[in-house]
Amino acid sequence: MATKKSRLHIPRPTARPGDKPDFSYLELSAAGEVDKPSINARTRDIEFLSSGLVRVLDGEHHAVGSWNPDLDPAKLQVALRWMLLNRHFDKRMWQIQRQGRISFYMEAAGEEAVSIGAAMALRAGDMCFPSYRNQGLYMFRGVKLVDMMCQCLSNTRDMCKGRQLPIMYHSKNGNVFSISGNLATQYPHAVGWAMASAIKGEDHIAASWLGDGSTAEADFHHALTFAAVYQAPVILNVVNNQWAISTFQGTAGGERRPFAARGLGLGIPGIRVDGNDLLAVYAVTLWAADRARRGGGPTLIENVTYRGGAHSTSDDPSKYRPKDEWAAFPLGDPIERLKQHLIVEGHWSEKKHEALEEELKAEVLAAWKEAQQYGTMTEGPFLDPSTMFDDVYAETPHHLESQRRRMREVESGNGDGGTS
Amino acid sequence: MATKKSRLHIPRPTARPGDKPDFSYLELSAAGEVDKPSINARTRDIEFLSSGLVRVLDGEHHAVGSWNPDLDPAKLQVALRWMLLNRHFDKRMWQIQRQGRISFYMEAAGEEAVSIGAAMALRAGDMCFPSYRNQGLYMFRGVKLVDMMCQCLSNTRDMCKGRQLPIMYHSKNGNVFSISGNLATQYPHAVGWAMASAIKGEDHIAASWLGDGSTAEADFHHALTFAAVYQAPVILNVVNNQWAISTFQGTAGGERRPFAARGLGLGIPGIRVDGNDLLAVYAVTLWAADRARRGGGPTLIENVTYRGGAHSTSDDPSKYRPKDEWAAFPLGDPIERLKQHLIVEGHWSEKKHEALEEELKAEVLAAWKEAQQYGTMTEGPFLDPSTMFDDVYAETPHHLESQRRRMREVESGNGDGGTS
Amino acid sequence: MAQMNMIEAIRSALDIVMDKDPNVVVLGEDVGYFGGVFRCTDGLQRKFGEYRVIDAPIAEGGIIGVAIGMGLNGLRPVAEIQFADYIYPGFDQVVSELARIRYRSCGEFFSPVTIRTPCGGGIRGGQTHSQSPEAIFAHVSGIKTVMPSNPYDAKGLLIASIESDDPVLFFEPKRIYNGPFDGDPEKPAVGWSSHPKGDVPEGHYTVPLGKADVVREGSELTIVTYGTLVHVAVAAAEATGVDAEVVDVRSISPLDTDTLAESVKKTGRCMVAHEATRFGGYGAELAARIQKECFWHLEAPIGRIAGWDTPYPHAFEWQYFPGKKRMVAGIRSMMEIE
Amino acid sequence: MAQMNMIEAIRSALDIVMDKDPNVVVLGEDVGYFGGVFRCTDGLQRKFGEYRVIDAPIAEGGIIGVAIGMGLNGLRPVAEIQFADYIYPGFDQVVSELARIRYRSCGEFFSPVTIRTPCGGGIRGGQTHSQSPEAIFAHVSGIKTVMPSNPYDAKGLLIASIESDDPVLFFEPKRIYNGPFDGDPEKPAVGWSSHPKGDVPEGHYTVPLGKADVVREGSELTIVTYGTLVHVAVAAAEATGVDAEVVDVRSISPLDTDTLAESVKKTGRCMVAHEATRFGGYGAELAARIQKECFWHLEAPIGRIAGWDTPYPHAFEWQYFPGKKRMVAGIRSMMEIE
Ligand SMILES: Cc1ncc(C[n+]2csc(CCOP(=O)(O)OP(=O)(O)O)c2C)c(N)n1
Ligand SMILES: Cc1ncc(C[n+]2csc(CCOP(=O)(O)OP(=O)(O)O)c2C)c(N)n1
Ligand SMILES: [Mg+2]
Ligand SMILES: [Mg+2]
Repeated sequence: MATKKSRLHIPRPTARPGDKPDFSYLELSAAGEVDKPSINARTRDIEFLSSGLVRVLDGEHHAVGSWNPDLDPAKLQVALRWMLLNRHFDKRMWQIQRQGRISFYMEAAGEEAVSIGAAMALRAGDMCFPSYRNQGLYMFRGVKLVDMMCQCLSNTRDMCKGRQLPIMYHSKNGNVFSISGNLATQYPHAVGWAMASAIKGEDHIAASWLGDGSTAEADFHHALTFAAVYQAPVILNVVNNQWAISTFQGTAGGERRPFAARGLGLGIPGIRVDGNDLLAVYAVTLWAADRARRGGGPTLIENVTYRGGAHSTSDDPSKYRPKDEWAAFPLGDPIERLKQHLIVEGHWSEKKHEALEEELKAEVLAAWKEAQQYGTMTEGPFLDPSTMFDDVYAETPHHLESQRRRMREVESGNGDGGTS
Repeated sequence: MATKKSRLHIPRPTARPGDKPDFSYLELSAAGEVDKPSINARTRDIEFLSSGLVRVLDGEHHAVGSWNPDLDPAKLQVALRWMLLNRHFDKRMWQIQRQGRISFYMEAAGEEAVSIGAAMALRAGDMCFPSYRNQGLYMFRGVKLVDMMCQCLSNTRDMCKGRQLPIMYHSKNGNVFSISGNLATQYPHAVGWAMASAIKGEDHIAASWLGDGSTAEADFHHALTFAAVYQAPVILNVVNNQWAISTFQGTAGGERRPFAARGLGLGIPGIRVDGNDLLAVYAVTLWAADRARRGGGPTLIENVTYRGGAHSTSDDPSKYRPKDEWAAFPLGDPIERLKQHLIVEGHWSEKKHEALEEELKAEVLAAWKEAQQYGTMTEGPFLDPSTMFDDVYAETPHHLESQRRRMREVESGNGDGGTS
Repeated sequence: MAQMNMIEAIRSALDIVMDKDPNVVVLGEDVGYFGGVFRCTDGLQRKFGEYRVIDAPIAEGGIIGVAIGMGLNGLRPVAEIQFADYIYPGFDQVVSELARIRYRSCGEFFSPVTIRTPCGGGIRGGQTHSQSPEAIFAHVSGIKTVMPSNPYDAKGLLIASIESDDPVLFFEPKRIYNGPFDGDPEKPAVGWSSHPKGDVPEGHYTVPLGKADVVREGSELTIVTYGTLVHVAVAAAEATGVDAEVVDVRSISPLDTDTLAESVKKTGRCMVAHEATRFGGYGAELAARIQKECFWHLEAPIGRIAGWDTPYPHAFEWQYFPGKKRMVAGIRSMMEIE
Repeated sequence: MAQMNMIEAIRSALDIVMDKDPNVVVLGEDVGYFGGVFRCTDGLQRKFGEYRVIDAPIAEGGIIGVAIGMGLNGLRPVAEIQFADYIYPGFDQVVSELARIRYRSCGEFFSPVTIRTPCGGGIRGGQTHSQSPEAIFAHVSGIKTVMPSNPYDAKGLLIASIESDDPVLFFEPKRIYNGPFDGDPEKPAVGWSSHPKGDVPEGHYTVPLGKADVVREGSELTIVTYGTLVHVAVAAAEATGVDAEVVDVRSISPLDTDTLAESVKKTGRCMVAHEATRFGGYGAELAARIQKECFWHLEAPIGRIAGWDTPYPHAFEWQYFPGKKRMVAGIRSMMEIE
């Protein structure tokens, strides 16, 4: 280096279209290799959690090591079911978008364990602040498929009353916040929510998720700072699926240290977890939740995973990454891995799996049929557009009532077009 | 912790007015204790620099250890002179503000080594992006005292033509950027400037400074992220003077890990330095500058110091911290320490020091006398207010020329008051 | 009734609402132990504790973002931004989140945050302690924007803002914290005790959001303004002898168009005044709306008097500020139009 | 001359300026290897290298802040913000820095950054891919704000913006990237090849900042608008048979008041139209200014047609968007006023 001159470093992914996928940059640990510390451990003594990779499922599909949550097989079957449902829901919705029957969609293919594993470890009273790839959270927390579909259709049963792009769900009952189009904004909300919980003396915690790319946004920093300062009972998840849109995780600063290490400088412990290992995601979330609930403060969890699909239906990933990258991803497919685990442990079979897949496909299809009854993009019943003036404020003010009237006039071919 | 419930942690300084100052929270190293690594060292191998405290001057005022820059005594005398000038300039300007002859002032008392030590280690072609407490940089880089005073007076020689609050200097010739009223905004500028330098293949680097409190701002995060991603040749200084306004460094997240550790999660090496030890500040800056110039990328330097004075002339620190806290600060006064060092090494004396102080006071006074000739707040000559329409754009557009005319009419008692 | 300046009125509002509703929390830079750089929260932390009056890190985006999260969990946060000039780092959280949450979730989620922030010049603060950015918030649907011109309104409007389930941007014209200011910097400062609106009830009351106030009746010209300039307008009206009606907008958004239109229909002339930069300022909305509503009654074009279209220049504050001199000249010239 | 759509015109502008001036650099999210989500920078990285076309982290505040620093060091950065809706996290760097550096340093320092960003709706993008925030930038002195309505202007204005030593906010109405749009969503899409302004010189030329353009001459009514709505206005004028003059503002700030005033003085009637929310929108400035300049010529109040004062609702885009139906009704009603 001594004779080198300063030059701009340009982060480049290891492989672009036409190249052989290359995940050599990913530092892996063996299953069971990373120790599980007590939730009372001092942050400085558990820095190793941010560089290792917490994994429970080993190459032979056994659950090993101190992080093994020893979950009941029945529970794991339920987890598998949720992940599969997430997968099939996405597949169907993707298809539906491709047929032009919804305007937009985003799938979570390959990342299902991130949502489902965490959802299983949290309590119903804990509040989730998801990103747009956490649809699994809504499902797990009781939002019906048909309601999610109706949202995507902007039909008469749409929870968003036609106001939002598809996939921007919300669930007050399920304690899952409303998806925002602006990246990372939900992170400080989670911290504030958690602070309020602590202020009120309640023991609910909050959890949030954002992508590797989104860590560059200001709100990531705000959330970490406030969480550290007030020791807010919050779990901050980074979902490192290796890609933002066309830029890889190195463009967000992931080349030198894992995202899990981002909070260390503030004293926030970080855990790097195999995001495709449902058992591991469950175990680290539970650990962080216990710690938060007992006054231990925030934890940053980096879920190492891979975005199996396109960024969204507007995206064509073959333009910027090798087509076969997902297949080469060393952490595999979370669904396949849990399935194999259950099979080797004798709690599942290919046959049962196939049956389940058929069942879920049917469930999704039935939901889709039902959803369309509430209206599609082209066929009624349609939502009344004049509802667009509701909920701007708690009570609709005069000027919006007047605009509503004038919009109705326009629709009926009268009036002045809303000139004012 | 096991039975504790989640509660909000409220950071509290160790002492408030009436309490005995208590700096037990400050982790100190002995002079010479922290090793100086090669600039080619890998970031992960030099994490110790972010938790230790690089110090050169020991309790007996000797320069010791591997960081000792072995500076020529003549150079150190010059350094002492600059720091003293900074101190006396501030004292006079403070007084002047108290007499109501300028509207506002901010002093750097106790932090002079931060600016002067760094300025000595940088090259003239390197660009500085200071905070409002780095007036030492402007002095060192050739801005005349009289020009700084004229800025504070908003008089006919004011470099800011009356547009800016006192102390918001700039110096194109000296390569010191214009001070902003908005905290932290200069940090990404420094990174961008440094990136441009690398893009152009030049070996100038950039350096910036901000306060402990300001690290909470988004721009701190932006700067670190971009600096890490592109390995920009930049030195990012945090001046941890223990206090923002009424809040202490813990409110900015400094309770658990030093600010020097904030970049580690991005792979940016951090150095925690005794900010009141000019030799140490010089040495770490030179190390970081060499590293940046040779392609090693950014360094985050935490200067541990103490804000000896009030936040600004609008502030009364006795409301929120013990009056005698500065005196109890374990890292002392940077001027006193360098002076003693030179004395014990036989290159200085109390007498010389006194003479120098008298000389500098006289220099400041003479500058003040001269400055007033260009106008004061109450006595002319005055700046022409109609220059306020200049420099909004490269060329003054029509509407501003028209406003200028109408403002002149108002001044002369004519026109419509600028009604439009 | 008590004599209060605007700082005391604001503090009293906070005190009362916090007493009444344990969910009200205050957060911001220096608001806790110290009581705020303008002292608006002085004593509140001692009274309500560190969980309810919270010293925040210096990150306006973080303060607003975290306040939103608190509001989502049932609290009623009042966030202080130390100077309106420093609200920009939090702009995204205001526009993309605070203003949108109720709408996008169809009312399932909402966060009733009130953001208080001192605005305006006239205190020799230079360009980064003097701005009046109300126009950019007025343009954002889903939030309400308020600016009081006196202690009575300040307290009543602030209580109404905090108690409202809508997010409110509450701008406090710092030039008149301690007393009304008629726009003539040469005159000695006066306190609120000499002003009728310095009489402030000690207890709970509200001034409704969305209502303007006719602070001076007149028949020849309507001056529509708000904040500090209300006092300048009144003084200028008096100085000219023109029988001007002065309307204090108070509620920037939603706007009380009826009160404005009624006045201008009566007087036939209208001058709009504010401290912020004119181009694209809030005065444009006022003028655009009034010309539409009152077109057939207008005897002269609506005039705007505002800050010049430059940054706020420190030393030329009184040339920049639309003070008494400019207002008087403006009124006279408007009355000459036939 | 070549046929170009607006994306190609923008790309051509960048290509030419980068060829001419080695200091021009492009940065933004996905602009490099991929060429931008709207393809505006496609091929530029391959041609000019990774040092001049830079994929940035997802941090709009960082992109703008860093671009400013590059500009201070002699580069001429063109920053892309992926959607105008995402510019808010960078708002502080625009208002407090980019717009102020020249002023506060009396011209010693300046940073000639151009910020390009796609704005507007009509592409089913929902509320966070549809906003038109030009009004809030118009209000900020020290920056220039531009919005072209066709490929010819887009290229000429973009070259002028990049070559200008002033910072420019360059809004690209994404609805008309691929073809003009007359505001009737039922009609099949048309490309720019059928439009005269789709003829674009291949080489270097500029369209001056600060100049409006009369795109349709008429004598009975002036429609003042910009961006996508220029085409809606022309179509609506044609549909009504009203002899309307359509003025394309192009330069939001500084505004070419003369061209506007001249037209309205001639026609006596004026309608202002934009896509953004009406309240506090840029149309308010246009209306306020025009009523002042043309008061004695106005035969009817100036009308504003704009997006309703709500967030942009995904499914009701065509009820929200001030399309042909609304514009036609507006023109008719304005012509009825006597
Ligand atoms: C503030 C903001 N900037 C930019 C965008 C556009 N955008 C949407 S998703 C995305 C990539 C995000 O990547 P990452 O955070 O890694 O999440 P992932 O999609 O991989 O789950 C971008 C740039 C946005 N929605 N919001
Ligand atoms: C964006 C912004 N927010 C708030 C302020 C008000 N303010 C000025 S200085 C200051 C404290 C800064 O503390 P620190 O960063 O530690 O710097 P120090 O004064 O100690 O050098 C505050 C809150 C500001 N100038 N800009
Ligand atoms: Mg990602
Ligand atoms: Mg400090």
